[in-house]
Amino acid sequence: MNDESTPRTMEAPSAYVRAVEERAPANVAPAGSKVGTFTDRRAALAETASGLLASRWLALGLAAVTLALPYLNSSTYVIQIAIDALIFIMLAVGLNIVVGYCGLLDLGYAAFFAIGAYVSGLLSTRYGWPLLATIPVVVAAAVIGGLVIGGPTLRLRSDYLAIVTLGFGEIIRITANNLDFTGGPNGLYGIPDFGAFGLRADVALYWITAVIVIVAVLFSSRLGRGRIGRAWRFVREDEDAAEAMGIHTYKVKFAAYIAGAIFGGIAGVLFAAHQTAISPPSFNFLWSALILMAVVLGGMGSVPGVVVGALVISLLPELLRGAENWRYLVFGLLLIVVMIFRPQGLLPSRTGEPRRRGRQSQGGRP
Amino acid sequence: MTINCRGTMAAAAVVLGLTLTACGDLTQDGSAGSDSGTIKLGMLAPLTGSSAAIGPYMKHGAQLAVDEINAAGGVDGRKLSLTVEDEACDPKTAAAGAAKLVSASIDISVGGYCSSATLPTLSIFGKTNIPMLIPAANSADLVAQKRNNVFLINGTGIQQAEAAAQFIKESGSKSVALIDDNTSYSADITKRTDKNLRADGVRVAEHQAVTAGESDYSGAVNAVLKAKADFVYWTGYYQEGGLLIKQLKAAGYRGRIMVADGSVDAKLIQIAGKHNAQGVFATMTQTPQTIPGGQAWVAKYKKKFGSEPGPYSTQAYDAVRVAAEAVKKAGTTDGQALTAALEKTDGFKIFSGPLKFTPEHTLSAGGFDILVVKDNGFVPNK
Amino acid sequence: MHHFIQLVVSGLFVGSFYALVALGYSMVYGIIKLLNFAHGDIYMLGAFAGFTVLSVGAGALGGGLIALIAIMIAAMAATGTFGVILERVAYRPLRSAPRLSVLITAVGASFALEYGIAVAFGPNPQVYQIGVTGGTLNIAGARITYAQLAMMAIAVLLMIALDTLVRKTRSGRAMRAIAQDPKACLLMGVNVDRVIARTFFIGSALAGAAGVMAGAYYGKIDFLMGFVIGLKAFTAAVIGGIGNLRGAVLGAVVLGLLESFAVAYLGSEWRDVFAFGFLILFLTVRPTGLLGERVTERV
Amino acid sequence: MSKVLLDVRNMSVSFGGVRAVDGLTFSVQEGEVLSVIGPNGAGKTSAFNCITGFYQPASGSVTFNGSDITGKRPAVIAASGIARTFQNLRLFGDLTVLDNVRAGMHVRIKQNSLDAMLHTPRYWRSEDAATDEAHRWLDFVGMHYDRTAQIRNLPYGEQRRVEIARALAREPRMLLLDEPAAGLNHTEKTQLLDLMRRIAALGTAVVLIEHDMGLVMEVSERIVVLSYGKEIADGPPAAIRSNPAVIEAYLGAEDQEAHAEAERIAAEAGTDGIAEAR
Repeated sequence: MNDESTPRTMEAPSAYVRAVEERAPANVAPAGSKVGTFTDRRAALAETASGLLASRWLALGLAAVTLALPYLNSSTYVIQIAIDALIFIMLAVGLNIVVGYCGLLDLGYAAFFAIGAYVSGLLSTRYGWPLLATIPVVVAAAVIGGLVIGGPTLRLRSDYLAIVTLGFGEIIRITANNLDFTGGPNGLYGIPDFGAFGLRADVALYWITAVIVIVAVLFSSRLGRGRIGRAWRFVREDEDAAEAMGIHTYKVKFAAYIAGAIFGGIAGVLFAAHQTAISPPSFNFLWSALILMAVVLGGMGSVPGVVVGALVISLLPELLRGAENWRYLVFGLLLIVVMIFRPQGLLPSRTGEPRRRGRQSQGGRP
Repeated sequence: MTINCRGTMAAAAVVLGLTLTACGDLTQDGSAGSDSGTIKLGMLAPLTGSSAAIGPYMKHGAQLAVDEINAAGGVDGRKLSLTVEDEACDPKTAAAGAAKLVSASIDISVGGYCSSATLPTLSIFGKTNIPMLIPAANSADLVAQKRNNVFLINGTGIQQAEAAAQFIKESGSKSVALIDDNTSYSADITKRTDKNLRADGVRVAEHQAVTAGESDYSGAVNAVLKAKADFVYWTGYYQEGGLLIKQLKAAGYRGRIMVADGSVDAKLIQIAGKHNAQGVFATMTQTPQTIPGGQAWVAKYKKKFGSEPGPYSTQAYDAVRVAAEAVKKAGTTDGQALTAALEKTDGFKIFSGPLKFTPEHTLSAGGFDILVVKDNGFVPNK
Repeated sequence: MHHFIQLVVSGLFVGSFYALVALGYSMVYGIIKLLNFAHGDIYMLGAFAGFTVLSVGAGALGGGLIALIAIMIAAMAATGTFGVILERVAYRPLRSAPRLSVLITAVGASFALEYGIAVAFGPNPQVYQIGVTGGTLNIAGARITYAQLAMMAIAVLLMIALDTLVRKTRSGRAMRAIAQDPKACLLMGVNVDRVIARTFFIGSALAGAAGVMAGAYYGKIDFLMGFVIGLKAFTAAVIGGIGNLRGAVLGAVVLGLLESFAVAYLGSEWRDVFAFGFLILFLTVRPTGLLGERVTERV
Repeated sequence: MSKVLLDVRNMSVSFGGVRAVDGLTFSVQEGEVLSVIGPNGAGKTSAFNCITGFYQPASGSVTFNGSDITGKRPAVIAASGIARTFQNLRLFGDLTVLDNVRAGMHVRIKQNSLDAMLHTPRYWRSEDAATDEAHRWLDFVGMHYDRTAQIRNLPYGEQRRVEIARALAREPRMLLLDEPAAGLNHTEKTQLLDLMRRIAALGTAVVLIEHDMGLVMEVSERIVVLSYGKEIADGPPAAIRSNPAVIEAYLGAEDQEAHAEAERIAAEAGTDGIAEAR
């Protein structure tokens, strides 16, 4: 990802800043005074709940449970659906960068998932590459895909993007279906995994997937809090104001789109390794819509929320095997209801300030 | 290295919505053949999704065979049991279903409907060496990996394509148009038919692929007319097949039309319109309705489930019987022994004829008939 | 040569379906800048509404064109009403919300409609028991059936009616005014809510009419039939210049013709790739569409 | 006096036939406090939008600090040292006060995506520096409320202050304030006056659009008067007060009303006057 424009240094306070410090008025606001906040109790409660979920201890605990799962239950079925769920989490946090952080509606996210799965599948089955070695190529392919589709459309108004990405998703799926090279409608099969390392193959894959996904969740959450993440939120909130602050909104949107593409592509590699056989129907619009559902339900822009949303969306059908049409009907109604009554999702992102580390504040607030 | 379950941590995992059943071995795949106790059969069938209608046909067919065998005392005194999981014609759902069956320690798989959904299950069953007798899915890709636990009970695209090419050649066609719906099953048949026809010196003037689920096929129809084809072979499903026949006739096409087994359904005639569908041919695996003496079986099925058998009822029924026969021969449910027994099977009677597997584990005898539409249904040709 | 004309005829025929759906898309977009994602599914709903009427009153209506028009009017009333309800329930509460929220709601509405119908009627396709039959006409070697001609005539009549409505009547003027400046309209005493509801009614009714026509002509309907045509109609609306009604019709005809030729020269399986690829290319080169004005985003 | 910072030459922009800005020429000196006044719809905000890149001027040139910025992207113009506020507040409503101010520092925060993902020392350094600086700017503007609160929950006057703090955090050479006193009470206006003087003392040029003549006359070193998109007067407050052309422009109000309405509708931009015309 390339951030916009060369940042000027902030290390040495400029003459400007010094001048400010000298002239700063003595009557500084009482730090943290709660005057003027009108948050009602319900919102405060929700914030506490999501605060709890966002706390690093709970995150660490969940990561530990995730890694320990094979010791708790290593049946083929549990490992199978746990890997499914992990891959879905990765997709959801990736889409969250695009939709949640940056506010761009992407309805063809499965396209990047497909690109990842097909590129790694092709290289490993046709050319005998080890799966791990395909990842850089997958990342490159996802970036190229993002450039091709984002380039023209990110300049346009936001709702064009929604439908163009949808079209793009269909283009990728249909192309994979039509070409002999990609195995046509049957797709590719016999895709290898990353290696067993003396373990049962599916357990080894589980641990590899778990590590990658945990790192991905961590990275996406940290990206959201850093400089680029703030820029994404500025663009989401008000593009004009962001521009007026010197933020090149087109490049920032591009960065979000490409970041999302990379997450999707890597998730595709994991999916190919997991399924061993991939075919076009796995990458249809329904799939893109389900990922979006996870993001919206969990809370756009909130990583803990999106993870919970992804778990619900991916595990619910397993628990309710056999109620497919009802499930989608409920999903559709839920999207409307959530948007009208709780647009921030189940676990909305916290608005609080991040904690500090490193040197303590010097001046400013007493 | 077997690790014990710990109650407290187990409780944490419930958060993930997983049911805890057993603590397996993390380093090896468990595949324990046995020579006593219940013989567990597992089946993946489409109970939801676009092909949801087929699931019950397969399930009932298999259940009928299980009940018959159990009523006759089982296999060497061992009873059969059948577990059915949904595959939804979706690869991910199918893989999860297969894993669920493996975790339920089934001995033999007798399911598999959509080819693209069955492909990812091969490695899951393969790891634990569970023999697969696939009753419906019939893409050549299923046996292309040469996994020795995979057997196809349904006639393959290869055989259907042979039967189709044979009939087209005998019909004296000068110029053939092949149309598929771009799904694996359908595209496989047209590709092979194309190859066979060319080998026989019949001219294939047009090869079209349409998108399933749409309404307007004028593009394909125009192409057929432009190519002046006198024989159209459609290998997709009845929904699109009906429309295609209707639009071909409306556009003035007067040649012959043939459809593959996916289109053999009374709804094809409804959608195409009765007058348009008359005389349309079909390639179809032998069904009880078309086999002499099959009526008794149909009556049995109807009595038990209160409905007519449908596509793949017989194949599912046969898959169970073949499985039971293999256990009987092998004397155990060990995967290797079962595979060996299946490969040696010769002359066991199933609906499509005496059973013998080719080295690729497909049926050696084709079992495809040519049917023709007469009034509101399909009847054997001639 | 006659093959060429044949392709033109097919393109025009498909284009007239696209046009009826694209009009509703464009109307709603023009007036409240909402991309009504569920619009394609209202087309599907129209087909099922007609199907229901047909199953209930099959005996009374008989067959033929008159029955078809009666069914069409019933279905148009049903889908129009549904469009109004959809706007009232799902979109109006979010009129001042961020655009993303409304788009997601529209996706949700699309899902709910599709699978609601799947639950109600079953996932398998339904067969329309009415059909328009008749002979074939020959124009310079190209065939066109009377059924096709009838369908195209109905489509053109509906479009002319709409054009007159928007250009000549009071409520049409109100629609155009709201598209210009909703705040000013509110101040001038225009009942904005009512006009928006009316827009939804008309747009949805047109889609419903197209749904019935598709059911009657093709004979088969299913719950996902609106998905692709919704995308195509949007593409057509963008090509013509979204928000511009004559543009929507022009875009639909252009798209129908392009597809017809693409199928002939690239093969049916590449049609959708071609259409969506063209959309992306078109947005790059001329995002305002053939007849569109400069797009300014209201902030 | 000193160096010319901003030089606008013959700038025009029109909407649907209405010339919102018509051959406008004026300049801003370094460190100067300049007011732009004129009747409603005289083209003040349109001129601001042209200078900051939100509108493309149809003709003319804008030079800032010696380089041509005509028709450049708003972000590029902002990065070259021009910050602005908006007539109707344009804050990032869902974000905290501090985050809003950090937006102004965005281009100066030395940190890349890798730093953010790995939480390198550089990340913490830059984040802490940004936070400290944000607090200092908020102190500077006298923002007295909870700085970790969502900005949309703050009273209007405080939001105004935060918007100015955000613009200042851009460390601009020139700050454009679009009607900063609108909606403020008397005490707040006095504080604003003080704030603008302190901003000017930092060496930042301040260009002010304002209707409150008392404030304008008090703070400005120079005043530019617009009418019908054209400059009709330019000079120190005392001269402007007695300029007959200015009095004429303000008194001949009947025509102006119509003109204002026409521009407003043509710009199609609600009350704010910024349409995304890019």
